[in-house]
Amino acid sequence: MMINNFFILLRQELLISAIIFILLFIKLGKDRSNESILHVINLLLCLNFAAGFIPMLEGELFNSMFATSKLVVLEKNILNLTIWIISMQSYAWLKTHQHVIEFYILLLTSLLGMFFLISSGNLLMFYLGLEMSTIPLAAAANFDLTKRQSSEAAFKLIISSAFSSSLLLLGISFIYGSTSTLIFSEIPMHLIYSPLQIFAFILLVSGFAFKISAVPFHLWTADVYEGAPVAVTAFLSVVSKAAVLFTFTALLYKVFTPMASIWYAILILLSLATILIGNLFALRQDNLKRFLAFSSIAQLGFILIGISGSSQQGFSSLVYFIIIYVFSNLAAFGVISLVSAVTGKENMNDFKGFYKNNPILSWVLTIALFSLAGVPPTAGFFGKLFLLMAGAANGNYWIIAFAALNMVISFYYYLKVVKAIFMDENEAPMQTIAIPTYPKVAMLICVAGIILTSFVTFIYDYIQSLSISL
Amino acid sequence: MNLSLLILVPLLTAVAVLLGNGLKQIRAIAFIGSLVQLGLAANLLYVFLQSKGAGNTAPMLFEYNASWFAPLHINYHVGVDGISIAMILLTSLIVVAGILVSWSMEKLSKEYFFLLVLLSMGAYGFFISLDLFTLFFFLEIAVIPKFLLIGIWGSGNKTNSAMKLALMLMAGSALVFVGLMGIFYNTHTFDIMEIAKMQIPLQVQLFFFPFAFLGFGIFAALFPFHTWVPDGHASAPTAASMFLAGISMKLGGYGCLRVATYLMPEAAHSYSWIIILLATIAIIYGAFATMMQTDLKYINAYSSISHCGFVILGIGMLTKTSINGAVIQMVSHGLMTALFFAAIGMIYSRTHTRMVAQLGGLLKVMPFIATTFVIAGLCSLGLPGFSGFVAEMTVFMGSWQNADGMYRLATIISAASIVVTAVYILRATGKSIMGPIHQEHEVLLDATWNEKLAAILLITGIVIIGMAPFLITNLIGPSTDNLMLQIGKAITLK
Amino acid sequence: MSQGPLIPILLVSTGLFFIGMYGLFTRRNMITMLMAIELMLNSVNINFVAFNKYLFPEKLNGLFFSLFIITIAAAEAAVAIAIIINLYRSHQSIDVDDATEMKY
Amino acid sequence: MSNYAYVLWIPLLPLLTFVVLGIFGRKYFKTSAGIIGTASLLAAAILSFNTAYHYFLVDGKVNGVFQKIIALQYTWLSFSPGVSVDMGIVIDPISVMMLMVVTSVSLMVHLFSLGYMKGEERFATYYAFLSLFTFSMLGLILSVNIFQVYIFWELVGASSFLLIGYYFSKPSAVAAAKKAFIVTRFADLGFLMGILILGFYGGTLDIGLLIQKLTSNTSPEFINITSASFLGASMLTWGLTLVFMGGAGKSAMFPLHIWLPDAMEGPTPVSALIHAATMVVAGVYLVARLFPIFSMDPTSLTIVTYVGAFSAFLAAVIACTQTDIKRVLAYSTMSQIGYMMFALGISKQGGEEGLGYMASMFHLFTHAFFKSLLFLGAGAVIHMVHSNEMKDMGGLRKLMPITHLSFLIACLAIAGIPPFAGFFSKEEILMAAFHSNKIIYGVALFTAAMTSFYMFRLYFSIFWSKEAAHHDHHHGEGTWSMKLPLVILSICAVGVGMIPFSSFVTSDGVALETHTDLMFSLAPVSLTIIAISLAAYLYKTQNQKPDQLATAWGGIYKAAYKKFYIDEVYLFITKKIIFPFIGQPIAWVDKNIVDGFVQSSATVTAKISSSIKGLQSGKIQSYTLYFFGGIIALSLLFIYIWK
Repeated sequence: MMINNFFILLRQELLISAIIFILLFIKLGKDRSNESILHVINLLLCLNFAAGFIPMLEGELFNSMFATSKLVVLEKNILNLTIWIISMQSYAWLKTHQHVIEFYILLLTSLLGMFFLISSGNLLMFYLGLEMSTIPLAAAANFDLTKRQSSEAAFKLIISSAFSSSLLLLGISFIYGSTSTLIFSEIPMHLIYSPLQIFAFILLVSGFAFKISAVPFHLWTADVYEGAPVAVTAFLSVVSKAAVLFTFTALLYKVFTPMASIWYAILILLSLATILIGNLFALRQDNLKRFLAFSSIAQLGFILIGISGSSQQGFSSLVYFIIIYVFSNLAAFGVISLVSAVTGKENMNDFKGFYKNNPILSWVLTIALFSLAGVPPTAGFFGKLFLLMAGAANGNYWIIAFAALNMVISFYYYLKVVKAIFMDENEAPMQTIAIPTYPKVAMLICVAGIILTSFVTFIYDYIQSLSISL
Repeated sequence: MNLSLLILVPLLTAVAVLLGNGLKQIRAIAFIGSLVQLGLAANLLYVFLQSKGAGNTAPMLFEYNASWFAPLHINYHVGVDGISIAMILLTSLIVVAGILVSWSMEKLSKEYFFLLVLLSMGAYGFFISLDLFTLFFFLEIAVIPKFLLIGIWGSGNKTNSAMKLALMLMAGSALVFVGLMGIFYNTHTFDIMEIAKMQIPLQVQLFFFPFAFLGFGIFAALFPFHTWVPDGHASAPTAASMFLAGISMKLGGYGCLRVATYLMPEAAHSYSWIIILLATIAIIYGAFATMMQTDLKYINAYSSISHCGFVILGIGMLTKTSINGAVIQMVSHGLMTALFFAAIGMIYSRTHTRMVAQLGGLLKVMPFIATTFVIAGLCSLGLPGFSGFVAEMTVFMGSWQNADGMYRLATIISAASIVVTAVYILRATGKSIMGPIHQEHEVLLDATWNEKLAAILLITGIVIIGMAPFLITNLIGPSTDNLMLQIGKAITLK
Repeated sequence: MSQGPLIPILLVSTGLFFIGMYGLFTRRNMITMLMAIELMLNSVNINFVAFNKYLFPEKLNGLFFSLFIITIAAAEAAVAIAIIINLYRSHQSIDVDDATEMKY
Repeated sequence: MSNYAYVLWIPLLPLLTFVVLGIFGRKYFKTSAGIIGTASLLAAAILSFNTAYHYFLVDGKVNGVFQKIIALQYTWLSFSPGVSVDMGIVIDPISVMMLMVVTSVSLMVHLFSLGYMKGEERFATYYAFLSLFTFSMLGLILSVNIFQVYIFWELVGASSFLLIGYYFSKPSAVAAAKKAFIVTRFADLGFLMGILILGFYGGTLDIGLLIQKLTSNTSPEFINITSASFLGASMLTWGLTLVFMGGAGKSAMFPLHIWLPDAMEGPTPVSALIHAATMVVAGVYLVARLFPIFSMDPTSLTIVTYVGAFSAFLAAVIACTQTDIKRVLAYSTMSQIGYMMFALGISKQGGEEGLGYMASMFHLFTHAFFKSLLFLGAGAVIHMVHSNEMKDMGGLRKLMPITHLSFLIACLAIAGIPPFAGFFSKEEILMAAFHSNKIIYGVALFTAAMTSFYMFRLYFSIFWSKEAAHHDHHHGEGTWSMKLPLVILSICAVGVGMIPFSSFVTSDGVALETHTDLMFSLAPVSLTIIAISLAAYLYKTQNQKPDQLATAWGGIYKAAYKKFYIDEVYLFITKKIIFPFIGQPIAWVDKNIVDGFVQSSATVTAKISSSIKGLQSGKIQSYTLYFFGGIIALSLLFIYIWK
């Protein structure tokens, strides 16, 4: 009983590890062309994503170290989809790269870590998942082995993440010391407003804030995003952020309920700072990856507002927004990675008059940006507004007003890109870029997601029904 | 009749436009689509009047209500009353005319027509929505196309104007959103009709009314948030200016009426003096600012500020007549200003200048266009027989019924603007249409069939309202009565 | 059970932690920064062990946790050093101030 | 009582003509437009005379009182219960009288224009505009509703704008048209305000009801409107005075008269129609229409009186000095209208007291004929000489005998020599003035003398004076279509005075017994004769006397010649005050402050963002430092401050 239960509940994790092993074996065998390898990998990832739809039961393992539920499964599926899209998008870049398999192994390992992170029921498991998801990423960030910036980014990532995790650990140790337990379900009953616990909690929060890059713990983000290969940047900005957010929210709602008044205030403060700083920095960026880094920081501010709202609606709007955010952000990164893989250009000025030769890419990028900006009919509109609605539930309308007005600022810089693409004159616009099949499929999925998510209403209803169980 | 067609048809048209290729095909598709819309609107009017005639006194007709995001109480709820039908007719007319005047749009014609149609879809959706969220959704849909239309096909300092317009409108909708949130969390529904039945606490209203009203006010060029109007209109391509002034600015007025005033009447009543103050300033200030302009498009844009002031004034006065007037003024100004921009566009496309000083005596070489221009001008200065007169007089009458001394003063000042209007309209006409002609303009040709058709369409609308205003008052009268029930409650409450 | 020496031990660990942090902030050499981080991690280890021994001796959560920390610290160090080496290849230096290309 | 609904056709016919000619004229009726217009107007004229016949002679009178018949009425635009704009047709003495005047004069002008405007490029457009004007004027006359009056009032103004600006490529014409429209628009603003006030307190816009409600001392409306006061004057006074302001604008009363002389830029027949006979008397008609209400409020009536009298006098003085014949005529028009105005002003409602009212209407009636005759004559002269200036004329009596004769008749008529039409009407006015107000009487008398002086100055310097400078007489005196109207109108100018006007048109519809008493008419007539002979002495033959006289009068002459600098004052106010001190500042504010705020908000944001860029220093250690700082801040906040 225990055994097959084990196999069922851990199915997604096992699948990922299986893929990793397959890759290792491929590596052991005689070396094949990148194309064939990529075909196999994309197929595997697609299957992995498809497998996620097979219904599975809820339950706990390793005396509540590992817990899974429908919601967790959904979250993991979202991540599966994401990694599949990313891998398809980075086709153009990986085709010529000499360490394809290693790259995938790193990414998948980190994904595995995230899975454990999401379904962790114990601070120890949580810590393990966190580190397991971070360390490989640092290595992956360095994957443009010859580029100075790439290794600088990797260095910044590893150092700052190590620093943050040490602070996180300090927090955990204090919690352990003051509550005698590491198990999530037991912590709440030991929580009292003792300064030590508050301090520990703040340390914990800072650890999360670092991962999801909330101001003032965000400073690594831009540099790493800029330096790392686009695929890794996409992974950082979408997958790891999503995973950590899921965990963070679950932790806040389930474990730290007694401290609600405090974390509520903290979230508000962080979100205000994050939105403002993120916008102000995004305003003046020229490198598109860096620009997207700051824009994603600003996005995070909205997410925090959403989380700060009433629990159930907050959580569902979060998950909903993440789905949309995945599509929108990946669509943008897809175009940029393709362009930078082919031409090596990542600057806004290079995109002037982009529409002339690349109408399709331009539209994809535009739609993605509009979705990020939250303009109807793209789904981003709904995602963002639902977050704000969730935040408004507590009646703090001034913050909503602040956020809404900041949307205008963010609007400005998104439109700046659109302006560059469509309106600015450029005597030497970028040449026409051929779109390989895999990226094409990826973009198709993303655009379809952006357009349709809001009109296929059962998605939201489903999330809502799940998050009730929270 | 199924109202969703009003959204569906533009949508399909847009898709068809994307599929079509070659200017000829695309414009044909767009034109047919717009004609179908016009037909729908006409049919809507017909069935509406029929069922009204049959004694149907429901506040909203042809309602359709489907759940969209059930957990958030967001529904797709549509329905029309006289006011929205007037707006829909206006929209459909202007859409047809707009597509006609951009008949020979060579540059990126596919995208151009696509965006035009998308814009019209937003307008239709906005006017038929009875669910605040849906309404807001369509309101914002209508913003982006404007940005692209101005930025890509515009003239002059286009990108800056486009950016300014988009950002200011976005700021407006941000304010609106806050207002909606306030309404939602105090009534737990987005349904306008539901909310109208409920009683939002006065404190809440007082807090959120400014958000909603200012938000929509920015769309309606409320002073001092009007600065997007001149640049936006001036830089936009002809059809875009027509849509912008003819349709989009009406979104604001309609929102002020339907959402802010209708749902929060007490607040509207207690804030009315501010509204009226701003409106009066807008009217007289806009008029004088217009007097100083030298670019035809700027002249019309500033005069739009002044004219839309009448809409706000009518709403702020909160009497049945004045609100009637506000609605009529919306329709009238829509048609009139669209006609004006069309004429200016025709002139510009021939003379390649919009500077009054560089024009003259056009009546000699292009009598049709010149006549169109003069008619638009006369309508704008409120000559009887044209819609402008009816609208303005109704507003004055209604405002005058508001016996408070300050309001009287406001009315008088606003009425005084008709003199200033006469001054700037006649200056523009006298310099550009009359007077000696520049010899390089001697060879220019008169309007082509499509331009003529567009102009005639709009003129017909203007003249019908101007000659037989009872038609439109009968159409919107019952609906304004409904509004007044709500507002009357509020005023008696105080 | 007595928690007599707990406070002094915690003081020590805290001291260790901040020494590590100070090192991280001030040192220019990347390897040294890495070592500083190791210091911080180890101070946390001390915390865990001490809590476990003096507060909740009946279970071994703390001990296990510290074991895991050690392992992961090792992994972290491995990757970090690999990165630093790679960085040295491109920068010809492991001075942290040379790795400030991307800013603003 | 027969049904007068067919009267609807009288305005409708010109409207149809306008629509047809306006839309298809340029293409299809380039030459036949004139015939069409004239024909339809002829029909209208016949109809209106038929109406007059029926009303005055057959069945208008019910036991000795002319009834006010509402022939037609339907709601056009309803504002609120009770208050609505109705379109309708009222048949009462003055409206029928005006019907006759307008249609016949308009018909004459149509006829005259056939020859005068021949070969014009926009011939059809011209006739379209003429018909439009006629339609609007007729609509104005027949209004049952004060707002209907306003509507047609505006339309009349617009069509006058179009006609004045007919020669649109002539800047002066365009300027004149603009001036006319804007000045009258300004006056109309007052009219509108007046309507709003009266409508609000009267609770209706229907003229009949309004009169009914506001003329009984006991009705609540009347008590409200008289008790409510603003700046010391009762609302009734305000309302009426503002309405009169509108009238003054259209009728070119001082100080709103400045547009009339310039309006002469239009084609001369147009001046004959609009700026002599019909539109300019609309103001008088308006006051007459609301006279019962006016009669309830002495203050406003006094205003009417003095404005009228002063305008009459001022215009006469200016007319003596002008050299452009059309301008002379224009000022004489203004002066005559002043006559009518103060006649109304000094009148009372009903009975013997209502003499002034009747006299004023009578003068309006007669004046229409001889003044249009004068203009048409002048038109014929200008058509021949191709100039408006007296100095280019002289000795034309041989060249154009018919014109000469008709012009002479007209001059005698306006001068008030019996038995010409002007004599009778002017006589009544003077009589009324004499009985009510001696000062006014004096002014009127003096003005009458001056009138005859400048009219004959005009007459002599056109037809006598120097020998005929030999112009090209290619088309002699013009076609029959130009001569015929002159003849007809001269007959009228002689004849219409004989009509027992007082038995038809009076303030209360009851016939009024009037008697011309020789003793009384001795003074004015003798004065007139003296004036005429003076004019003859000065201008009959070419000589230096006028110039000497002019120099002798010096300043006054110059001032009068410069129209007392009133135009300059207006120019100063608009160009030197409104534009630079209101317009430009507002434009500046809008550009730099309102819009500047928007722009600067963007730049400020950009500045902030660039000023904080140091945060992202690229140094990993400072990042970690900020990180730690964040933790410290939060901890302090939540452990010590928050609690």
